Amino acid sequence: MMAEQMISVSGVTKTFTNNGKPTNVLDQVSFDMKKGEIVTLLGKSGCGKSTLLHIVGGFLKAEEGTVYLDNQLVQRPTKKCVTLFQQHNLLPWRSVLKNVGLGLEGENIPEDEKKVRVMDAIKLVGLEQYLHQFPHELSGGMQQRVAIARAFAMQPDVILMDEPFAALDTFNRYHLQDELLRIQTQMKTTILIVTHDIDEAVYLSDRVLIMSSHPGRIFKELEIQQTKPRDRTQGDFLYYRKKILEQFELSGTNKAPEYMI
Amino acid sequence: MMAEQMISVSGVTKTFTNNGKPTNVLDQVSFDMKKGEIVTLLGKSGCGKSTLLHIVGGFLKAEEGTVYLDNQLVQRPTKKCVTLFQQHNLLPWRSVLKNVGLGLEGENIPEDEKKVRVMDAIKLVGLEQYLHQFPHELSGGMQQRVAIARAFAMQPDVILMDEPFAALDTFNRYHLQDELLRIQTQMKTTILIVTHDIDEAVYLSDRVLIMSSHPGRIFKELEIQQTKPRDRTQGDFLYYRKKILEQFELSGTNKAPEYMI
Amino acid sequence: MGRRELMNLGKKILNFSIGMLILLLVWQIIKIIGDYPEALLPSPVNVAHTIIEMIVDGTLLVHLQVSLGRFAAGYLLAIIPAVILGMLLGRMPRIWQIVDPIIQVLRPVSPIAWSPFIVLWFGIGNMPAIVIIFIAAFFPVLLTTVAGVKKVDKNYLKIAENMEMNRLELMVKIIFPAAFPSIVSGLHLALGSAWIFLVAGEMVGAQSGLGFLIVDARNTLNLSGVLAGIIFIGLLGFILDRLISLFERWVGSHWGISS
Amino acid sequence: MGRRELMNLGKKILNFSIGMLILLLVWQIIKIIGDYPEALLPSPVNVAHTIIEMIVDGTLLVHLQVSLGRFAAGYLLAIIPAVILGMLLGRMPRIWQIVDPIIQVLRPVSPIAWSPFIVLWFGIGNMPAIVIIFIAAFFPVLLTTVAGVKKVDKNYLKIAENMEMNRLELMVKIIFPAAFPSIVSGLHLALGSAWIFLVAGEMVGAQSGLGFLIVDARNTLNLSGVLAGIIFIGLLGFILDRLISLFERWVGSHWGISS
Amino acid sequence: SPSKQSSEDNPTIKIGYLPITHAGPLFLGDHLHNGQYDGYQVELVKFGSWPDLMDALNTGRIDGASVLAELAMKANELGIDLQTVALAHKDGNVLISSNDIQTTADLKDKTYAIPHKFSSHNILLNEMLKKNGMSYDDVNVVEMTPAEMPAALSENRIAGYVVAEPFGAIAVAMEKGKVHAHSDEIWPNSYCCIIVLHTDFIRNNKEVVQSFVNEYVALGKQADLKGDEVYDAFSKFMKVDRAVLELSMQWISYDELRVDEEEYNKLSDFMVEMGISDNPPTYKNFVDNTFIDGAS
Ligand SMILES: Nc1ncnc2c1ncn2[C@@H]1O[C@H](COP(=O)(O)OP(=O)(O)OP(=O)(O)O)[C@@H](O)[C@H]1O
Ligand SMILES: Nc1ncnc2c1ncn2[C@@H]1O[C@H](COP(=O)(O)OP(=O)(O)OP(=O)(O)O)[C@@H](O)[C@H]1O
Ligand SMILES: [Mg+2]
Ligand SMILES: [Mg+2]
Repeated sequence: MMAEQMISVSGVTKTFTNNGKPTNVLDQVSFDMKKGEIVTLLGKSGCGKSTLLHIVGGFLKAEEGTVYLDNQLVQRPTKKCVTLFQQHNLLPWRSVLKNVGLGLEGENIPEDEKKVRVMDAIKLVGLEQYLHQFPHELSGGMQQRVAIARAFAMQPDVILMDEPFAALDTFNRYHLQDELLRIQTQMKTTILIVTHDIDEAVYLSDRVLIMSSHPGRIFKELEIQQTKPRDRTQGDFLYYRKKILEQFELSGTNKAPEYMI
Repeated sequence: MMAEQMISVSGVTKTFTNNGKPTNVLDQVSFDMKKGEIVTLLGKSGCGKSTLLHIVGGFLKAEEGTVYLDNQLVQRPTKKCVTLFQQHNLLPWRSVLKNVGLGLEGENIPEDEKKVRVMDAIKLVGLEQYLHQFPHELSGGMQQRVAIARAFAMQPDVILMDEPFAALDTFNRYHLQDELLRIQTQMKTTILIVTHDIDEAVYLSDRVLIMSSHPGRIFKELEIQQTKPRDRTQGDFLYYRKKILEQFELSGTNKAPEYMI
Repeated sequence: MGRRELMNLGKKILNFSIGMLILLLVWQIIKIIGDYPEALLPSPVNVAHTIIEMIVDGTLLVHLQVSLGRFAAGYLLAIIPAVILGMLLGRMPRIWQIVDPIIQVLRPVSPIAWSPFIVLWFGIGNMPAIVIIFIAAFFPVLLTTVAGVKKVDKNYLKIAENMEMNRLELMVKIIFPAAFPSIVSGLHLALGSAWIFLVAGEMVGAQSGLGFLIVDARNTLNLSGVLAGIIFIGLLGFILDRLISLFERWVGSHWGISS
Repeated sequence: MGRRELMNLGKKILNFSIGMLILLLVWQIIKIIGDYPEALLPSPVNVAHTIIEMIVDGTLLVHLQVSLGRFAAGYLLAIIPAVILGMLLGRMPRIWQIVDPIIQVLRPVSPIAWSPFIVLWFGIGNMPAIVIIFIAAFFPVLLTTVAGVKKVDKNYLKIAENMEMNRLELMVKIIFPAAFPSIVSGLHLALGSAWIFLVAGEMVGAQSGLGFLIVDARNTLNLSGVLAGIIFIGLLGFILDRLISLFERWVGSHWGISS
Repeated sequence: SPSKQSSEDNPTIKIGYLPITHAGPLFLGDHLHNGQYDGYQVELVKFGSWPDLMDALNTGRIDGASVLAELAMKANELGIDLQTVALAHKDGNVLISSNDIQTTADLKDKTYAIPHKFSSHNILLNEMLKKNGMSYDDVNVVEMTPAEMPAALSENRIAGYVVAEPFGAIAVAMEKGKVHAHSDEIWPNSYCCIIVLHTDFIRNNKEVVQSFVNEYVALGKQADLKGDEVYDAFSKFMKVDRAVLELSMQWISYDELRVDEEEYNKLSDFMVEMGISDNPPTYKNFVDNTFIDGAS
């Protein structure tokens, strides 16, 4: 059992101080992820999803609690766990090829193999026609593909994604969700996705962690037992959707006044 | 019948020239809207939705075709038809109160009545606590509410909305969609909404106009016969959803390669 | 002022003091290593004496007032027409296309080079300094105002159209406030360059002011006077810069622009 | 170059020509209305004669070369350390907090005010001009580089952490390219102010150069020479500005920054 | 002061000057009379450099000046209507060299500083070189702000300089340089600075100009005595040690301020010879001795 555990978060607590007022953003958050699992963190804007992801990735220190990655305490970011941020994932001054290759530049592997790995990753997301394009010459969807390719090129144990498809239009989003599932089936990477989109959570994940706000807690865990690929227009899908919506109404935060940014 | 017609678009064609290459963005688009109707224009990113909305609003001239608003040829924007743009709808240097009041400043009505109308609109969207806040002090959802309040304060015949809730998280989006329906039921304003979100189209509109891309055309018209308020988790909802998705697959553009921005 | 801000201010003052101390130290070290006589590089102590003397006998106050008066006059005379003209030219791209090269050709010329003509048209005394400060302040404000007006978000203009605003309303309610952050950053820029040219301005036929103080001290080989003048110009420039920075930050926070 | 760009260039040249024509006209009108003698305000025709003479006898070319050489030296000597120092200081907020006030106090002091010390340390000839250009160029580049480094998107730094980059890699692969657009805009700014101080630089003990040309013409009461010098400085400044603007635009388009 | 009120409507003569010993009588007058004279006032206007002064003079912003003769002549040649009413002083210039320069021949290929091309200093340098069988091109002549000359000499940037006083004396007092030659060894009774007034001003204020010249001559005689009041006056205008001033004062004289035709023509010839003027104004056109002749 323990060997299968990829990520283990326990008792993570985080407080931010804004204008002198401390706010408890994360309160005693704990969860585990098995190897090869896709888990989504679902919650409203400002509930602390990104903060939690940053702590898992090693970018932020929690005040309390620990994060283990493959049974090793996470203290700083490593190449074993690649994070895709909410925005600005690509270096705008590098072409697609060089962006995808970034993670391998420091690696101690032969140049030829690097090239092969980079090209494989680019083919995986179907961008072999755009090798020498720069990010700003690509559409939003293509940019996200480049970021995904870069993550997979590094062959990490875990990929953390922060609302990876939120900025795309519905159709592009559907498309990329399908791609991600296809690639993950092939590569078996463990993926933690942050989202506020219920459909996305249901469509992509093996397990959904529903977060409540103020303070951020894992309110409910939901296993999605449908097989993949799933049908967005089918009854089962609707069932989970409804269940999650109910959970949010239960969590009570739906009726709370909107907080200010 | 003709008296009931609020908007009448016929044969609108528009071509943009990018880097010397002309692209036909809109091709012979025609549709009508009855008074008090909510219609959504549903289409992928770049299919010409915003362009069409700008032409209806009088901000852009079409090369061919005409737009009639309440039986009058639209030649420039007027207060009778208020447009909410995709972004930057609020003047950042004005408080909530002054942003909402903007449209009434030139009006020839007593100051008292202006105040009442502004306050009514602000109450309608539930922001009476934030009168003196500035836009950047509000969350994204609250900002959109201010924009909606401004539009309704002007008591226009028509409101045009360009992806009004696209930047919000799912929960905020749901919330504001409900609000919009509530207000519209009360005010009976004719509303044309541009969106790429199928759920939004099904949830809000009396009629969905599905657009295809390159060139932008109205590919299919779909009447939603469910009564409002609708249940997002119900079977009927799913039926329309499925139908629209099928339409998009039929339109063939789903499989087309992504274009560049 | 909250406690945090007070602490912040305290920290800034500390940093400033450390910075100045380092500067003094470097100066003293150069003096010792180079073994320069007082007539070539005065020591900090002597310059301090000179400064105290100038403060006590009131010369400093007189020259300071004169300089600040000229500076205020030149700066205000420059920025008001520059902002108004910039708002108009920013909305008239055709005319701007012709005016722009004229400005771009005039701008690289140092105000000092114009001095024969400045004396011809404006005489001696206060006016040349005011004119040179005017020249130094006018162009940055004009250019940033035009740039600011040009990059006003198209949506704001559309909102104005939608509200059926007339031209004056458009200018007052939309263009000016939307371009305001740009204008303020232009004012900041202009303040800096105008202050730098204060010395140059007061070199041309002026009989008073901080710039004159420096030139006169130099002519009388009183290098400790030159350094005293430099120190005053530097400190005053620093203070003016901080004041307008505060204003700029206030505008930024008010407009929701994160610095 | 495409046809569109060619047309664009043609239009720019036309606008420039119209602008210059207006300038000449205004000059001639002032001359006629003010009824100034040649010794006080030379006419455009006479200045044109002077210019042609200077071109024909080669003096212009000589001075031009000298000035451009000094300018290039001062500018390059300034920007290279300024960029490197700026990158380092931008990553060391503690130290920057102390260095910043030092710079803010030194910056408002006109390079001209330092001239007695510049002569003391750098003598006469090329060096004072180079030093003054250096001073004028150094601060803008340093400040914009530091600002650029500070506002590098935090995500880029996180990407670097994620890739386990070392400090050098971080600087070379992330900080420098991310701050590059800021740095280039600093280079642009610095070019402008350095060029303005060319005249001042060549006033201090130089025996050649465009600045000297102006100063010498003024010394010998040859105002048509002064105007000829002003015209050259203006035109050259304009050309330099356009060149770096082109570079800046190229960087902007390459980095996906819409102007 | 009480005298000020009564003199409110009196005409004012604005005289430009540079803070050098060559304008000594003006300083003395200011010290003794505070600019108030019987029937007129003198307002002294200080300038930082000769070109600044000339800009103001040429454009009529000042009525007259104590200025380099060559510069005034050049301005006249260019059409600025000026007249000389007196010499400002006589002699008073020294050629300074660094301590390791022994003979004029040592100056070959060295850098030598002058304040201005249109100056007697430039002529003095040329004459000195000529006397020693050298030509002007044998040294590298540079124009420099007087204030920077002592520093440049002490840092060995230049081998020497010739300029208005007290800048020469400073280097000597600092022991950074020495007197290489006195002006009277090279060009006896050399003219340097003169008092010029706008012709219009003279025409419209004949009496005032007469009294002004009278006063200037008298002040010159007093200044030539080099008493304590002279040093008091000078120290108001030039912030240098008394020792330096005393040294400077040994070399200058303020009596006999009438412009002599023979000397003037000599100066004029020098200018033509050096190529700094093609067509200098004639003695008759440029010098108006009626006032100084009326003064004695
Ligand atoms: N560096 C920080 N300093 C202070 N407060 C912060 C910081 N980062 C986040 N916060 C606050 O912590 C809370 C949670 O932020 P977080 O970004 O984790 O939310 P989120 O769930 O990712 O929201 P979204 O869906 O909008 O991205 C918010 O209230 C935010 O304002
Ligand atoms: N002003 C313009 N000049 C040139 N091309 C334009 C202009 N505006 C839009 N286009 C092009 O026209 C097409 C349609 O643009 P439009 O903004 O109407 O699309 P959209 O459906 O609103 O897309 P989105 O969902 O991304 O907002 C796009 O290909 C766009 O690049
Ligand atoms: Mg987030
Ligand atoms: Mg759009």
